[in-house]
Amino acid sequence: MSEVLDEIRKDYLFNLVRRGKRIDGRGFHDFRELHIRTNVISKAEGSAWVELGLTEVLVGVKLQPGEPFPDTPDKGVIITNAELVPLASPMFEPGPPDENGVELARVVDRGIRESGALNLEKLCIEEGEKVWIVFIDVHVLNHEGNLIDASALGAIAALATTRIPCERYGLGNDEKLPVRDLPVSVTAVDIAGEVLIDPNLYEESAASCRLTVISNTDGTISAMQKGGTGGLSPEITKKTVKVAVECAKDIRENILSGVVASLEPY
Amino acid sequence: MSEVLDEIRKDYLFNLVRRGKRIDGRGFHDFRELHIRTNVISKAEGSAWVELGLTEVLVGVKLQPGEPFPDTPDKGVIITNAELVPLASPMFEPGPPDENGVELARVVDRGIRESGALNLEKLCIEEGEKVWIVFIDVHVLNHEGNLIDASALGAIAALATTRIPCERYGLGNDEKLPVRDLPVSVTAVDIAGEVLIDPNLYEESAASCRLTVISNTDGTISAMQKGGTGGLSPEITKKTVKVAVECAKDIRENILSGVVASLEPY
Amino acid sequence: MSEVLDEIRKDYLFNLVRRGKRIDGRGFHDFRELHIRTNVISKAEGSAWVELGLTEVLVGVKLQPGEPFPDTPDKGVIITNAELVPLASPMFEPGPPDENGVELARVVDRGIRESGALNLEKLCIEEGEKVWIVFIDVHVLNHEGNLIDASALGAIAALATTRIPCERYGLGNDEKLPVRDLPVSVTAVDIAGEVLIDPNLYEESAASCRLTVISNTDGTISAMQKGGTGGLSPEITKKTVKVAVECAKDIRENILSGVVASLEPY
Amino acid sequence: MSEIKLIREDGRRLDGRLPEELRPIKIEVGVLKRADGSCYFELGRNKVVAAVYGPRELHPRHAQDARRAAVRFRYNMAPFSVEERRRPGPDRRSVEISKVSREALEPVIIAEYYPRAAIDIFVEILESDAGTRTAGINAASVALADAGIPMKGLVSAVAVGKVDGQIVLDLMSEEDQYGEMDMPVAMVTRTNTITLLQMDGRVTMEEFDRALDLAIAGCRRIYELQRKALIEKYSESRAEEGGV
Amino acid sequence: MSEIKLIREDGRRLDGRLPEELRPIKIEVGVLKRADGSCYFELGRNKVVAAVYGPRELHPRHAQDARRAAVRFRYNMAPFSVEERRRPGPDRRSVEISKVSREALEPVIIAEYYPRAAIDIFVEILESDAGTRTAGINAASVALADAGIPMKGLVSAVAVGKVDGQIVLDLMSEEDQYGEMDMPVAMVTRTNTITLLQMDGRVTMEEFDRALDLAIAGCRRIYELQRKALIEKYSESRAEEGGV
Amino acid sequence: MSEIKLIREDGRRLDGRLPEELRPIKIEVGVLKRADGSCYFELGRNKVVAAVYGPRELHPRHAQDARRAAVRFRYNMAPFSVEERRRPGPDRRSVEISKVSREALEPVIIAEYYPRAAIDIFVEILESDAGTRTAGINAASVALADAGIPMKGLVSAVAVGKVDGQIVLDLMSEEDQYGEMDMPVAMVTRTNTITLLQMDGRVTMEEFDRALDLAIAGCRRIYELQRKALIEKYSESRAEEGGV
Repeated sequence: MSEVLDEIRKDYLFNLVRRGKRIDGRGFHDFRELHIRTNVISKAEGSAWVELGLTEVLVGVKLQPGEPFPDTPDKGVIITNAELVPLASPMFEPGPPDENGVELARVVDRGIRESGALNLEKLCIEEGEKVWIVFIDVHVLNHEGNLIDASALGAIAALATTRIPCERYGLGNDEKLPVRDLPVSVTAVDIAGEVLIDPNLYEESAASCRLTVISNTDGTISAMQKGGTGGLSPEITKKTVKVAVECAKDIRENILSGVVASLEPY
Repeated sequence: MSEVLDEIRKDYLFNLVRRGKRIDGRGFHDFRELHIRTNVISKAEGSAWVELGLTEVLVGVKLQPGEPFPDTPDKGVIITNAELVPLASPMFEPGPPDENGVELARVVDRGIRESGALNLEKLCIEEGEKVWIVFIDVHVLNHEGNLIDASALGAIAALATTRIPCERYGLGNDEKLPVRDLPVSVTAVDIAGEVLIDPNLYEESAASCRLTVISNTDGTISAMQKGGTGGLSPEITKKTVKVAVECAKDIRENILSGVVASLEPY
Repeated sequence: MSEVLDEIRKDYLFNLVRRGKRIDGRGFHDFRELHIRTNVISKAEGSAWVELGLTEVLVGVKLQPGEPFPDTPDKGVIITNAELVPLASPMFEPGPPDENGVELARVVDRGIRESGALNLEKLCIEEGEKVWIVFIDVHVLNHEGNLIDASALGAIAALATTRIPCERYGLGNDEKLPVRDLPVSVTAVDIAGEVLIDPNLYEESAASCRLTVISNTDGTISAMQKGGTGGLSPEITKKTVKVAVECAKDIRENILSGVVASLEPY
Repeated sequence: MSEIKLIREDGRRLDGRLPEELRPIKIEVGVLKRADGSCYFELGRNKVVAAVYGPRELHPRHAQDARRAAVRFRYNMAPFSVEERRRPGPDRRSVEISKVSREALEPVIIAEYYPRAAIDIFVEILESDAGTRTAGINAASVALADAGIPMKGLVSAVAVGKVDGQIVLDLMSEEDQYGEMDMPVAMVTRTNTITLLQMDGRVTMEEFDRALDLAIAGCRRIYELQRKALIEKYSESRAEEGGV
Repeated sequence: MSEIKLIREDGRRLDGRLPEELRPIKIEVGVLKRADGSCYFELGRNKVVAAVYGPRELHPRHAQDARRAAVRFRYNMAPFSVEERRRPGPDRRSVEISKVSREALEPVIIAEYYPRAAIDIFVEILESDAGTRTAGINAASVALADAGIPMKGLVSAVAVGKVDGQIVLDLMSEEDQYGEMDMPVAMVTRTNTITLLQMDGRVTMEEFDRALDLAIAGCRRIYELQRKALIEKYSESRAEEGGV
Repeated sequence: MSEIKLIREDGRRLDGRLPEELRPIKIEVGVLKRADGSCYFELGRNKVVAAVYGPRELHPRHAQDARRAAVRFRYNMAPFSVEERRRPGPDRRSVEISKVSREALEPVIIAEYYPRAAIDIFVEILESDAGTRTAGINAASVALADAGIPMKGLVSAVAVGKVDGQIVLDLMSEEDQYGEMDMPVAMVTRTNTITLLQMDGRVTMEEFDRALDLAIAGCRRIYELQRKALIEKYSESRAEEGGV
């Protein structure tokens, strides 16, 4: 890799930011253009194809009956997996998920799980014996930065449009998956002391670290993750949280609400 | 590897073929000398040691009771595996089967399975609960070309001489495995427009592709596989099929019949 | 690695031995200073932290109910594992146990198993259904030579101070693990025709092979293992066995007896 | 012969197709921006996407071939692409498909132009409904062209089969499952060369000959669609470049 | 909110601690002789040991970075460190912890001094009782100093949480399991920089701010203990060297 | 002591052998044409085949030893070689056997002649009936000679054991399973050196001494058979070369 070019590009980005600009013309707290199409895979119980700028992620949800965990005999199970398939970027290699794939899956998983978005009690079929296993599979198709937000948005959009395949397993009529909140993941980087939301690939590479904040309809936060080899001041951290919660509200109301018909009461 | 030598050898082979000859003096449609010894491994329920020219393959068959597949609750299960152990060739490496080992196992498997040679209904012990699992293990000992035919011949010879170990599992007296056909795999390469049957290692390396045709007693075909980085014309393909069915008949009548006592009625 | 330095160091060691000395001043048949602390890990049912000179090994014992082996339906199961974690030596690499880790685990296992130290019949909960699975996990912390003896000592010390967690599994009151012998592993190297007990890392590297002898309270031997790329004369072999049994007696009486309160009758 | 009727009384198949009819096909070129070339391909309900990277550096070095680029092919099914959720990672089926698919494409790739390099082809099956390996080869062939890899021709692929005793083109899921024979074929139309041929089932020699002829005809039709998609893309981009 | 009461009527926690109190901490420097640096760290019942090797040669060569040393971090739990025996080898949790822990330490390591080299940090969890990742980072930070790796400051880490509606410092096992929020934080006290921040649970923005402030205060206290342990070790060794 | 009687009233064993008698042995040299050296070895019902490749290039390069050839040994059981079908691939037992077998052969291999190279020894167990590791070492030793690898002597191996209180040579399956002790030994007869020694069971020191002496005597007898097989092969080939 050309490290000289890297440096030049980085300086350019920093100088832009100091003049109040981003490389693609967005405001500091703007997301790239965001499109979400749901029910794109008919073999999946739920699916969402997310385009976030040039980043593309396909999330599929599959359900099948299985055993509950011993310590939660009356609750459904969420299993989240992310594949950074080599089709999506020259940096990805074939093989089992590396630390980046594992982190992506676990952050998406925590956002769904900790928000309580999915009513797991309603996914119990027979206490201690049989519950619905919800597989959330993140399939990255084109990596142009900020995979976490694209994947997390895909996950909640897919879940909120998932039907439980009761009929296939002789368990009555198909039902809507009981989703009762729309957690939204918002990731930012700190460049030149500014909080830049939804970094693209260039910004992601130039910044030394990122912070992801996943927040809910009521403004509470249910998951956070700092990534990258740099550090953040307490002030920037707190500021990022505030901006992220605002942005999440915006996306929830302007994008997700158009995709998701209705939610369960909490 | 010496690529110059490779080229010279290849030219030599092509010139030979143009003059109607093969490097080891065989006719275009002749197999190498073929010996099959069965019941060579007393710990196995069936076994066959195949020598095809210098190529040597040992196939063992083991049976044990196990669960049927959910969609075929009244049928036995065939599991075919091939190990290209590094003892057999300087090109083989230790480790789990690579694509060549996987392809070998799957072609051998399809030949047995699709021909209906094995009466799987008769391998049901208790519907939905317990059936015989038939393990076909191909162990290559010396690779001098055309492993597919040697392995497939070993598999059917071993199966046709296999006893079901009913006694060991308290299921009555041992029985003959219900084999009702003798599919024969015949592989050919196209060199200089001629169909060369049973290529040895030199011919295999010189040819850009091979075609395997597995055919049955009634002359029908039950499996085919093209391999290699080249292509075949439709004419050569059709011709190969015809020659392969003829050769299969010959081997079935002159070699396999001497090894296998009798078949089940179809 | 500096092979010249290796040679010089080796010569030095050999010359020392010829003058009746060892590099750290010990007698030929002396162990390094040995400390064993038990019950150091409260989450484990048994544990022992062994310091043998600078070599440090932590052994933990965990018990849980599980299925017996089909051929021993009324006996508990021992599973021994050793991790040569990269923290312990610059020579160790992350990943599943390599041949050294496997050998270590298996020799420790054989010493326990073959000596009959553990009364496996008493670990049966319900014949054919449920028995105690005894996990012995060897965790090497600092490798300064003779891991086998340190690990084997840790294993027997941990086992002899292990409680069966009956209460946690609703199987009555916790009990002492039925240990009825104290097998002691003693490893020696042959340097310049002398039997050197408990080789440190330098001696281990300089010697071409080692011999481990595990012996019991009654003076019988229950496991042996030669390791390394060299050979031993029959005379040295027999002499080593004799010395090892003596040393084992000494360690059993002077070290282990202080750690272990009492044994089951055999 | 299966108990399920796969050909209706009017001679049409369960989805209304005639025996020699293909399912609807949709081809989009250049859909993924990171890849050097890419293609989205739909065949009935099958949805596949292919990406090509390369020629690029090949690691590890000792795997490099001084005479030509190494062509690598990875066929991978998304976990949600099938009825029963699939565990991620390669299985024996996908290893075999990757091998034969690569061997279906290698005959047209002029790998000698790029010694020591790698040409990587990745096919992701997003939804599966019988025919994914041929759909993947079709997509990969277009993606190779989109990546500017020098080729002797496009590779086109389709499966033929035998259902209710009849030879039919482009098996759908039920026909694959209950039919008597399945035979995926790939062809280079320009050179009339077969580069993939697999079969399982049970057919006579005569049936095989007819099936092969039908497959070749099917590949030709797909070839025309591949060409059309590429021409459209190129004229589009030329228009874009020239325009404004 | 959980049904189990985690804060007693007297305002103390199940183990008698005040909300802003740390568990007992024990730090020993240089405990493992093979490693270039090492540290044994106890936090309540958590027992962890960290070792540092390097700068040393990095294999394979193509993984070397011409500009700086590669920092590698491996978090590993001993099979007997937890209630239910753990299968050896990495799982997804330990892979993520290894990543975020490395990223918590990299900001202080001056890796540019050792181009092409590797700095390896190994953390073994010998006994676990909530807080192993922060204990591991604390141990690793001291072990790096003990190994003489040039650093911009020590990294100190602690978790904060919310239990029975209250923000508390340094969660123990029951609080982690039944509490409403868990947030591990690592800081470089010298530069006031946060280098690890993870959270799961459910809190308002105001609660988050308070929790972060408490974490920072906790890290400062741990930093003092780390410094003290290192100073003691150095004066000891200086005494040893100078003495006799 | 086991309940099953392993020594009959006439002092003979279950298969009619005397305590110090070997099972029938069959040795064939040079059976596999691709390998540089090979040997088929039968010991009673045990059937093993060994192949040697090398000296040959060793990959990866950083594994090369500038002073000597690396000797590698792989012991592998065919899935059908045992009563219960064995899953392919190495398990812990075969990893240990591969290690001790390699260490049994390394003392005689003059690896210094081939710095940086690899000498690969592969042993396949085709049928197993107690004694496969010693059979494998015997086969490998002959295969090394057949490959022309310079050696200081042949390695010969056999197990001894204690059954019904008696020390016996060359344990068969039932004796291995129900006996009181099993001790595989390998020797270089020419130099009177023990290169493999493992034991499990329970014996006194005196019994051990006797067992070792018996093993040495057994190895000597096997050594004679190995020599004979090699001499026959060489005279044959010389005859072939000189003949006609």
